[in-house]
Amino acid sequence: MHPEKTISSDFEPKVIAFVCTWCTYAGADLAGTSRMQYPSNVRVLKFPCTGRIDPVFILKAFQQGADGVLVSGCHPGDCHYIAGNFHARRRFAAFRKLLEFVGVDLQRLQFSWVSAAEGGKWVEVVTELTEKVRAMGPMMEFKELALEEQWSGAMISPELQDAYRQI
Amino acid sequence: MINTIDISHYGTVAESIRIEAARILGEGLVTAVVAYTAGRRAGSVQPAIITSAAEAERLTFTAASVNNLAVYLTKAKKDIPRSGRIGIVVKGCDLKALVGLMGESQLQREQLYLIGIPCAGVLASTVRPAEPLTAGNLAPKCRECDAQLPEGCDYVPEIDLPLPTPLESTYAAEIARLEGLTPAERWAYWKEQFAKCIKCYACRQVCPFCFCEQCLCDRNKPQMVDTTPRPAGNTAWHIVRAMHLAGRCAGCAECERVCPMDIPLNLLNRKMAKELKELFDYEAGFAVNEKGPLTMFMEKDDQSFIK
Amino acid sequence: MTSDKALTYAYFPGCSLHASAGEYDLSTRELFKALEIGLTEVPDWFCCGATPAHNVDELLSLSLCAKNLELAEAVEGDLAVACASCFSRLKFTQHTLGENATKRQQVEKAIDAPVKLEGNVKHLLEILARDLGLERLAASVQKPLSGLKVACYYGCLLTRPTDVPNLDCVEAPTIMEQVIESVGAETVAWTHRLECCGANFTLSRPGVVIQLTNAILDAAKAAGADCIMVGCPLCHGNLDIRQKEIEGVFGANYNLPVFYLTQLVGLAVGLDSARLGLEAMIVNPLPLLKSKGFL
Amino acid sequence: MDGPVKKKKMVISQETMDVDFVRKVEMLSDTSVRRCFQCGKCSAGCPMATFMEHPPNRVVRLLQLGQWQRILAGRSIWYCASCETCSTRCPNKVHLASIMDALRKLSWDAEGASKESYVQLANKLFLQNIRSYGRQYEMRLAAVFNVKSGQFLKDLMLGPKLFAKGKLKMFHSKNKNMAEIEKIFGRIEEMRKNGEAL
Amino acid sequence: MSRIGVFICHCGENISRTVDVERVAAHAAALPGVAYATEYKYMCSDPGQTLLKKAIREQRLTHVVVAACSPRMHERTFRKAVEAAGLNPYLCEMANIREHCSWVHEDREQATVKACDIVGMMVERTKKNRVLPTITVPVTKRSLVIGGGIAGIQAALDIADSGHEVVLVEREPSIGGHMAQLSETFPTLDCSQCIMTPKMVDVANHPKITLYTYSEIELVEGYIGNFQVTVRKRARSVDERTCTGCGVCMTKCPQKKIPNKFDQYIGMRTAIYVPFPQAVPNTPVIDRENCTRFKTGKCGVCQKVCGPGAVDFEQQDTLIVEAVGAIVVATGFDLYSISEKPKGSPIKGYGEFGHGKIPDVIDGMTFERLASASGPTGGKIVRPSDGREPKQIVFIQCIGSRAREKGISYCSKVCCMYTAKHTMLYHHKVHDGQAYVFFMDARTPGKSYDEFWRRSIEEEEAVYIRGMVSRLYQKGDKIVVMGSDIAVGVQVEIEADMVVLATAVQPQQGADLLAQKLGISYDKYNFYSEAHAKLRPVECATAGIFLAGACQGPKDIPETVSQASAAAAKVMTLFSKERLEREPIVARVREVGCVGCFACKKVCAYGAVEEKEIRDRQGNLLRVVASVNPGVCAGCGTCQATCPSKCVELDGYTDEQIVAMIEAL
Repeated sequence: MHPEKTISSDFEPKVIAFVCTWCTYAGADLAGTSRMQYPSNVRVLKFPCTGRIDPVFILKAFQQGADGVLVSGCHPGDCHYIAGNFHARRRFAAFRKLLEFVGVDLQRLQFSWVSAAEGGKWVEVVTELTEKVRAMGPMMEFKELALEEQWSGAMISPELQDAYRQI
Repeated sequence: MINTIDISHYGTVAESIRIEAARILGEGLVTAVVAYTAGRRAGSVQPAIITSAAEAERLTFTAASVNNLAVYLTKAKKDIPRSGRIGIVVKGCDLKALVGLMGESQLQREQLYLIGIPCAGVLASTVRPAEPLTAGNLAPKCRECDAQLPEGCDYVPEIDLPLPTPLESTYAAEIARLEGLTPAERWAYWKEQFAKCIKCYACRQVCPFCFCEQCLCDRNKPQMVDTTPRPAGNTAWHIVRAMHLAGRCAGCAECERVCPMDIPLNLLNRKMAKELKELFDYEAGFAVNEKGPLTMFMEKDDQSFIK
Repeated sequence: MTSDKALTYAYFPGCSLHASAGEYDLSTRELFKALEIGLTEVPDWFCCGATPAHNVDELLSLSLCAKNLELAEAVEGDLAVACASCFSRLKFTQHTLGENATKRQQVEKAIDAPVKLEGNVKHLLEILARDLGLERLAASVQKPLSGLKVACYYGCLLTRPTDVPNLDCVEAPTIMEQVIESVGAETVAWTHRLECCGANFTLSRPGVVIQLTNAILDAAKAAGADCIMVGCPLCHGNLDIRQKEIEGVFGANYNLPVFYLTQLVGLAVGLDSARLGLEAMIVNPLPLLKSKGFL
Repeated sequence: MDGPVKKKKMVISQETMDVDFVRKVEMLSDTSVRRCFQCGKCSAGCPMATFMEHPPNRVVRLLQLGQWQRILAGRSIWYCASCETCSTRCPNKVHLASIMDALRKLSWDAEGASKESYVQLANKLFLQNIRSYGRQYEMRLAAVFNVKSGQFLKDLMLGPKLFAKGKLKMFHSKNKNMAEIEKIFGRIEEMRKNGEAL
Repeated sequence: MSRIGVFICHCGENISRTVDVERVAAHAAALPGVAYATEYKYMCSDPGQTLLKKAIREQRLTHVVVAACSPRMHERTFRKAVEAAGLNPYLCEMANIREHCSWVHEDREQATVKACDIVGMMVERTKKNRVLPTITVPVTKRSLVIGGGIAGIQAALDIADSGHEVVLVEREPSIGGHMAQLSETFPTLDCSQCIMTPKMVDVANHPKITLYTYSEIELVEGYIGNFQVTVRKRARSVDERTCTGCGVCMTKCPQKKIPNKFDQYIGMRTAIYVPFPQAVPNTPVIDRENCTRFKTGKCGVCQKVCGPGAVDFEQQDTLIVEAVGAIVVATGFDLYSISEKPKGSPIKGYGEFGHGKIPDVIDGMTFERLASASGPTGGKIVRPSDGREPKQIVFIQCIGSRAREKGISYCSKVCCMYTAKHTMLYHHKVHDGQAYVFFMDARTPGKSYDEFWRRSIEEEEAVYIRGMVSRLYQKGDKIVVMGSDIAVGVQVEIEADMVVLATAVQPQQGADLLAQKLGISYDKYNFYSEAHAKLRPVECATAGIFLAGACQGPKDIPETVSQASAAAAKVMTLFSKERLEREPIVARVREVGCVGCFACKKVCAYGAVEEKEIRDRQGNLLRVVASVNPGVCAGCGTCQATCPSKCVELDGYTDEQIVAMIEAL
């Protein structure tokens, strides 16, 4: 079993942001040139377009220990690639429902539209998610899974236990 | 359960299949027919591909005809254009899969000769194939069937289908129960379910929509999903699978039936179908759509979840 | 819908047809009998609320109509409505409650029953022109109304507004003309087919009403009409009952009989005048009808 | 209200623009007041415009400015014939006839706001008749209206003629469901009292 | 094994003030695969770039990570430097430790940790970077202009004058478009034909312009620089090469009473005709629907009288394939019709105005033909019904426009001005007449425009009435106009002799079908969409296709001409190079794994994904797979996210690169 993790008050959450290069990345740049301040927890991954962001990346990010994930792109109608964000919107509308159903707390997964002019919004979104996730504590679900062996005790059928013992 | 389901017409259906299969093979209309043949035990069946009219007498249809035969066309689809038109026996649920496959350019309608089954339901399990069909042993998918009489087939035996007794959907009830739990409780539920997975990939093998030449989950450059049968990889595999089937799966529930570890796989698929219906008013399997719900968009799509 | 299947309807006469427009009620029943169209009066119907109700209390208006729609469910067939005002209110109710969920909930609470919007509400014109069909209507004619020049008067409520009654084009309807031409009459093209007669004010502001109605009578006369045909007891009230008064006030001489559509069609299919309630009309139609040889 | 409101200067501020009232109108009429861009087509086609001190387009304009007192103080809304011409021809799908309905309803709620009395009286009697009898009895309606409005001799000439023609009946078949109508009225009153409906 | 060089920039103190650059360099140096790590005060400066190039050569670096500002700032700079040092530029990545780190975090420790992470991520990513060859596509230096109105003519002349060939395609028998129909033009009142016809002749005579009239676009294939366009040249029944344009055929044609579309159907023409005397080309066309010869087989007079023997009843439509590198779309507009709504159209008609059936209620273009000196009445303004001069004339603006209930909510932009012009023309011609204008707002922005409008009121005595008209009806020989004056608050009734409706400007019929052939987008009204409303107003989102004139939205003549010249300039820019170079961030299909479900094709907004047939040596079809045209692909990567088996990959953003970054965290 995994070691008992204590949620200490100095918990620094890991937040991963998947952003499109034309709007949100540029918006984050603007926050920088405007010298706005926000928590340093976020790590930004740049994509050409939100349409490029595969749901598997979000899953992968959680598996890699992210406590919060942000997906952000151009506002509807502003997509540099005509409609990439529209496709992404549908894809993630469905995917978040799936994650919710398997028990991921959707508080940890944030979607936003941040344009190249919205440096302030970028700061707001990142700060809010970081603080929300900080308050929630570490995302243990996937971390625990990674530490678990097969037949981790959840199987209590006697036949299987027998079989397992015999191996 | 005493609630017996009337399947007295299956005998006539079987006979009609035999006659029709013999006819279309005999007339050279098709080169092969994918159908069910009688198994060794009474009532049991096994899928078969016959290529001559003489073989048609082996064909049958019983409450144990659970298999979705559509899967035999995707796995063998490369040969279809060369071998000519193929006949296939389809229940309404199987037809939905075929319809989906046509929408994804995997099959063409004119390559197929569809023999539709007026279906009153099949067994949940084929362990006791001769057992009378009741509300108790009926396959869960049949409880909510909306395609008892497949539409648009080339041939459907003319039978007055007995009116079905409405049964409550067990999937809907289970989905509702899970939705009522907290995320942590749901996680615990699925953790237990996915922990059972032995990564035998029977679900993938039996699924008509898992027609990729190389599955994303088998790739190692990069390794998107851990392939070992450990909880982390199992969970990722089932999430990715459910996502890939979203908007495509029409609910034949074969994955769930073949799962040796009894993981309620169709529950995930039904949940996604429900969400796509609510989000985009889309239901899979009713029409050959140019685009599925996740390969199209509307400007007015819901974005209430986006900041 | 011009199949040979027997037509049968639930019938909503409305208050006026049980009072001042008795001849409309009578001629409707007689005409439908003659055309072998079944008509069963909705039992214990209520007033639809007409203009006064929606004027000051839409919720009441919707509730009354929803109640009537519920009552009509008990009778087989689509709901046949004679009065343009009742027709308009019932159609409005279906439209509004279909679009606005809040209002629908409020109405369901008021009538303490689920709202039933599925049934078809049809004005008599629709039944004659579409369900029965102009061909079958023409085939039933015994006495074609040849040479009778009719000014078809729609008024406000039969067609307006867009997307609610859906009886015909809102600005250029032809359904009345189609019906009356199919029984042999001529129609005149005139300018005031859709202008308002001021019906709502007949009690409270008759001075207004006579001005509006005068313009309509004037236009019909100028277009060379022999008579006016209506499908609404309120229009009829103003055009017929007040005609003499208007002639007095404006110094005009119209002498235009104002028929309900069922009276003229009834005449054409051979019903005698007693069964059409012609004697109840204030502007005497008999000289005109005799001069044309219909009586 | 002191003095004739319509001659006063409009002092416009967030306080004097009654947004809540406009929202109520929009809710009741299911139509947007802001959509109107004052083309005047409603007024051009209104059969009653010549009788109104505020033509229909101006009624909407005053609503846009939240100046409902000016509307209700006048008689315009009571001179609307509900002919739906404005709604039918409006290029912006502003359902003006429904706005008029809403205004009359709210005028009734703000009792005595309008000077117009005959139309209001007729409407009141009409509704009372429905509540008491379930159906409309024209004879009684006309008679009571004339008595209450003090116009004892109005349309005096018409009465006997109509009576002779069978157009005014003294007695009517009564509706057997009378209790039901009272219940509907009652429930609506109840809902309004509880704030469940406007 | 990669030998990565990491270069950390201080950016003066912009980075080093909050980020401990030495620590970041030490962290980077310890990362597996990193052969060299250093920091420098200004990496982007000349010495900084020299340092970078030198290190690449001396350290035999295979990949480069520059940790500095945003890649949006200096990615090009460093990629160029890397290329100069002999590496493929796409092996260089930037780690943004300024905008995303030093500028937004004050805490030195936190900022340094984050900078180390960012550098680590970029190092892992860069390891997976591949050599990407620059993509170039050849450019065919010929262009196609669709539409021969003023927009198309201007664009064609500008491009042709720059020395490039132009193919100009026009649907009607003559070029000239709507501008040729106009009488005078606002705000100068110069004669439209006087300024238009010389340009038409220039087109006809230009050695670089190939003109196809009476022709339509059948099919468009290819992509920027390399389009193949099939033009359907409809059978004219007159051979253009032999016809001298003498016009004898027209004078002899017995069918003389065919309403002429060019004259808005108020003037008549023959069955063999040119739409107007100054037509270009001046070659007649036989209207086969109305020609006696084609209807009954008899007649044939035109053929008999034709000296050169140009009339050819047997002529067929021909299909011509033209190779072009750029396309200018200039299909213009049509006027809204107030008659009953066409089947399937979202636009409603005007029943309250008699559905267009009152003869003396006409639209603005018909008024232009009446007022035109070369029009059917020789410039006399008369009523179509009885030929009398109207003494009371009513103009109504915003018919169809700004009427969402009728299906159009936009402003047609030109009506205010042309109505003002109409009142002037009317006043000039009918001195004792009176013009009235019903209007909602007068929109007159533009040089000398408002002055023009005011002149129509103040000097030409037009009476403007603010308020709309509810209904029009015929009463005797007058038209009753029921309007209102909202300023006074009263109803207005005018008994007019003639009513002119300023009906809305709409795209040409079939504009959507043409857009589908071209693969360009259009709005709900069928106006073509520009790539960017402000910064790319003449380009389509589809590369190589440009817009000019009213097909993109209502426009007046000066605006149309400006946009046409702008589109021409864009075409010339494109033609200034032999080959087009583009960033190699494009999708590629791994054909081996592709199962041909074409999900990628379904989501591609550019039509870059094609179906490719794989056949064996005998030519038997084995399977159909997806294939991306790199000339068309814009590089958004939506296809890859959609592909279930990830058999399409976006170069520069591969799954390997992204997963490497996620795993580095």
